[in-house]
Amino acid sequence: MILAFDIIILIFMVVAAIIALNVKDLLSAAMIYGIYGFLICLLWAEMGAVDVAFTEASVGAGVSAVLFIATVYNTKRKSSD
Amino acid sequence: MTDQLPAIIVLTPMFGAILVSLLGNRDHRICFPIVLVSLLISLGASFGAAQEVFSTGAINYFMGGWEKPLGIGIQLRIDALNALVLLVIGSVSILTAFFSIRRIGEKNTEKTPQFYVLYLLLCSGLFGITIAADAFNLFVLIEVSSLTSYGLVAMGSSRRGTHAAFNYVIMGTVGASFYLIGVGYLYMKTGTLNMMDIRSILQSNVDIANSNAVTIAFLFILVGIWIKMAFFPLNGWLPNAYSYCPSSSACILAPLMTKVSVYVMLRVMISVFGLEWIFSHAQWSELVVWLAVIAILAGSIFALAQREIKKMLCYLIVAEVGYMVGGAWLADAEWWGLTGTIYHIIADAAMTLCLFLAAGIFVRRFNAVEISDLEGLFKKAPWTSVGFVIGGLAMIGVPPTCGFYSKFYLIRGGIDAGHWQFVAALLISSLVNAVLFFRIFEIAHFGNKPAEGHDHSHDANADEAPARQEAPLNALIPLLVSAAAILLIGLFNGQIVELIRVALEDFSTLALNLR
Amino acid sequence: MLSKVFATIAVVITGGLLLYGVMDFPAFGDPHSPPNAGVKGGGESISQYFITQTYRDTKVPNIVTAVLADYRGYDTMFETVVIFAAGMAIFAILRVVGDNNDPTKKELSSDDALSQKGDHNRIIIGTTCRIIIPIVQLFGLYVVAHGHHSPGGGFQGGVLLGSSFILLALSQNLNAALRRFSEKNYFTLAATGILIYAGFGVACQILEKNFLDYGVLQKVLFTDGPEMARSHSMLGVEVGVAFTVTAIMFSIYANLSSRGTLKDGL
Amino acid sequence: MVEFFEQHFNFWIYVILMMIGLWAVIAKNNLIKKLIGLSIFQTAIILFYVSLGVKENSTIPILDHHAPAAEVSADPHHNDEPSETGNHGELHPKAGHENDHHADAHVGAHAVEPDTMANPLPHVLMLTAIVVGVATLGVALALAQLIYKEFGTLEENEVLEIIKGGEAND
Repeated sequence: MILAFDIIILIFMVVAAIIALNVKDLLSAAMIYGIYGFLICLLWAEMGAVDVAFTEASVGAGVSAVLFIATVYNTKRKSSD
Repeated sequence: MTDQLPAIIVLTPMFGAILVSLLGNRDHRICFPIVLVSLLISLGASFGAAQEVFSTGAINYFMGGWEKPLGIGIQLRIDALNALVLLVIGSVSILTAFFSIRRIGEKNTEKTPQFYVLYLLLCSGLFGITIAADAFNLFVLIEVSSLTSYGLVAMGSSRRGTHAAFNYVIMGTVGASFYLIGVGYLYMKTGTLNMMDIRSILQSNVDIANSNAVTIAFLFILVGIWIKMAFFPLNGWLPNAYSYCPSSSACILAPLMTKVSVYVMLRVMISVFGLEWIFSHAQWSELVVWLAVIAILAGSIFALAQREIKKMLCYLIVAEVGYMVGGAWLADAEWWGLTGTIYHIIADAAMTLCLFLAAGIFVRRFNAVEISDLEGLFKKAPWTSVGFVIGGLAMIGVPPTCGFYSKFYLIRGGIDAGHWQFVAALLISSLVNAVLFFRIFEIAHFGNKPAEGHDHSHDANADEAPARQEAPLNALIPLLVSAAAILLIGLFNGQIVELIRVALEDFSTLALNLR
Repeated sequence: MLSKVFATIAVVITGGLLLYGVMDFPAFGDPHSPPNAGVKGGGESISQYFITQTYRDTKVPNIVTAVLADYRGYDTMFETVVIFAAGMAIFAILRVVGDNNDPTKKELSSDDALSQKGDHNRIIIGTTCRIIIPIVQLFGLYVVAHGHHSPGGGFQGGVLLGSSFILLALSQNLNAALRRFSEKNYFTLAATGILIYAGFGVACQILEKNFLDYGVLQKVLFTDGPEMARSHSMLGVEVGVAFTVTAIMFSIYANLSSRGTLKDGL
Repeated sequence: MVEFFEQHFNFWIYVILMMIGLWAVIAKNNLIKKLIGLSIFQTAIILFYVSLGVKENSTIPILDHHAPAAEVSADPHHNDEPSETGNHGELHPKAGHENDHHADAHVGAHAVEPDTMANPLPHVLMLTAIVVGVATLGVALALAQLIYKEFGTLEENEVLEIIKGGEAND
């Protein structure tokens, strides 16, 4: 575990979370959520939780983002907030 | 064979669900027998387990045989407290299964197998929650029952139901996550997930028991469970979710979900933290009784304001949850409040089942959604009315029914503990229930419209014609059985309370000072 | 606006309480904190038991897999059940059953730039995916089978396999994926997965041990010693998990992308 | 205070992420945004759990069962550790005891020092939680699509207005 690496990813994660929630375009929000998932997966690999990282990479960054995109595509892309 | 009972209770409904999903699509008629058989096996196993527990003591079951050191595997435990809850779950689920036959046949026929799969998995989850003795396993099973209940609630066709189900998903997930946070804090301080293990560490190690983290853990677990059981300020999801979902879903969810959540709260209070710890560390326990008082009053007042039968019943559930939370937190010297709460779990399951079955019949048979639609019900369907009246009387708390006795024990606890506001709230709530139900009885007997006198001549010469509107047998029998259960639970309250006292005595060696 | 004020208050209170609890925690990364080393006066530390004894008990080097599939196998079974229930719930909620004449035809609004139909059959995407999908599937199978020795296992492999079908549906269209993996098939596969998992458990019960006590299966699996029986059973169980997860991941995508009609898709 | 902040940096970030997620769940108007918030809330909890199991200078919880015995115990960091804490000393006899069980060639590799490996239990728990999370997300997204189909919007205030309008018409 490298502390600097840890802190940098954590700060990136907070930034990604805030952006994902504040973007008005839902497709972008879903993509940024995918980025968030990938960052958290990196963090876990770095913390020694390889299995969790693997799952998060496939579930959080992969399938979840695809499900969000599928829903956004089938509904509306613009959000009021 | 008897040592395998805990596994059989939980797993049979799950196997039933798999069978239904494999075979059900080909022929829908095969679904119901599978459901019935698997639930009957579970109920039978629960009976066997209960007998075993009351004759020889608690049954411990270690999944995968990982027994030592404690906590490496997952423990299941049936003791006197949850044996009673198991029986309640088994009986309610079988009765509701009968009720659900026709309904699914009429609408959404294509989704019948999916309904039963979710139904059985819900039962499996509830059984599992009841006998789990591992804090994280409890979370997984809460999620099993929650996810299936989201599906069951959303199966209805009304627009408002969809929105209610969405809110339910959000609230339910937040509640489960709060529980998970609490378990995490507890794990951080104790290093184990097994409930018995946590308990013994909290008892033996004063430093840990006094730490902020454990208090916070308790708070978050409690709030998480309160969200699940719709305790008053957190009840936003319940009324809409239960009143706009299909009747058969409402009949399984309303009696069981909140009661099992109350049971989980008791389990966490009694055998994870220990009552001793709670009432010496949580100075805010008085506050919880006040919250319960507010919940009871708010539930009753909201119920008065409703025009729809099911919504009114939903707000009554909110009030009943207030009873149970308040009773558990009374902390009177002889634990009558706690006894009343456990008795009320059983009694309220029967009462809620009875009333929701009746409401389901009203919707299905008479298309009666609002209270004013019930006009002339007593003549049209005398047997349905019998069930409904017994349910209503139990809700009010008229003596031979179980509703009276649970209130009696709760009030006794309130008086012992000196919480007069709780006693007053119980009495006011009874009064409100009396107003509510006698209003309905009046409408059902005399009708409420000014045109009633005009219609009366029709009724007089067509006396037997409305009699044909009696509910179908598959709905009527569960209703009458649950009504009979209300009376029986009331008549045998002495024996049941005796069992509950025995159950509490089990924990008394460590934390309770009964007598 | 009011809801935002309320939310801010609620969230600040929650966060404050959580931090108040954190103040008691041992420092981050402390190897002797209670989760890592147990508490004084308590029993043996669970985590240390897992690290030191897992290989002796199960002959599986990946401790996470061993704990997941054996020590806490009951949790994992119900986790699979959760996935299965989610698939069923989504079917119950969204699926438009019967031969409908598609009343949910999309309204192509101006901001729906995504829904340009022509995108799907582009030659580059099609060709790339045709090459990549078998590799993804092969990797998924490897992850399932090699979960004992390296990171991975039933969930990860199942999600990979499921996402290979999702990729097929994305690169061509949903029907192409459904031709290979129809609705009936994936629900059967999902149920079979749980049946395999629970079957291993019940087999142990038949041999008069507790549910999921794989050690006793050595009589059936002809392994030398209960440890290898555990190891092999874990593989079987992971395969069951992978079945269910593969099937349900694809079914969730198929239903969500086509609004429950299982036509067109994205 | 600074020390507290430094030592619990991960926990601070977990609380912040949790607050962001929960705030979005309560306050955001768009249903998809609520769900993104919910997912962030759940990952924050997972971050908390994984942080519980981290040990300094530890490796991943997979035993290197093909490695020669010397490699694991040759790590110089651990030679001076038993003197640091009393709790530690108790573990050595157990590790030695385990050696007796195994007379095979890789014996050193599994007589592993617990402090050299991350705690596997939180990882196992969180695998479960991640999967539960995606299952919930799927159900919630299906409901969101159904709401869009029936109300034509994903904004909560508009949905509530339509419901209120429908009630007034009754």
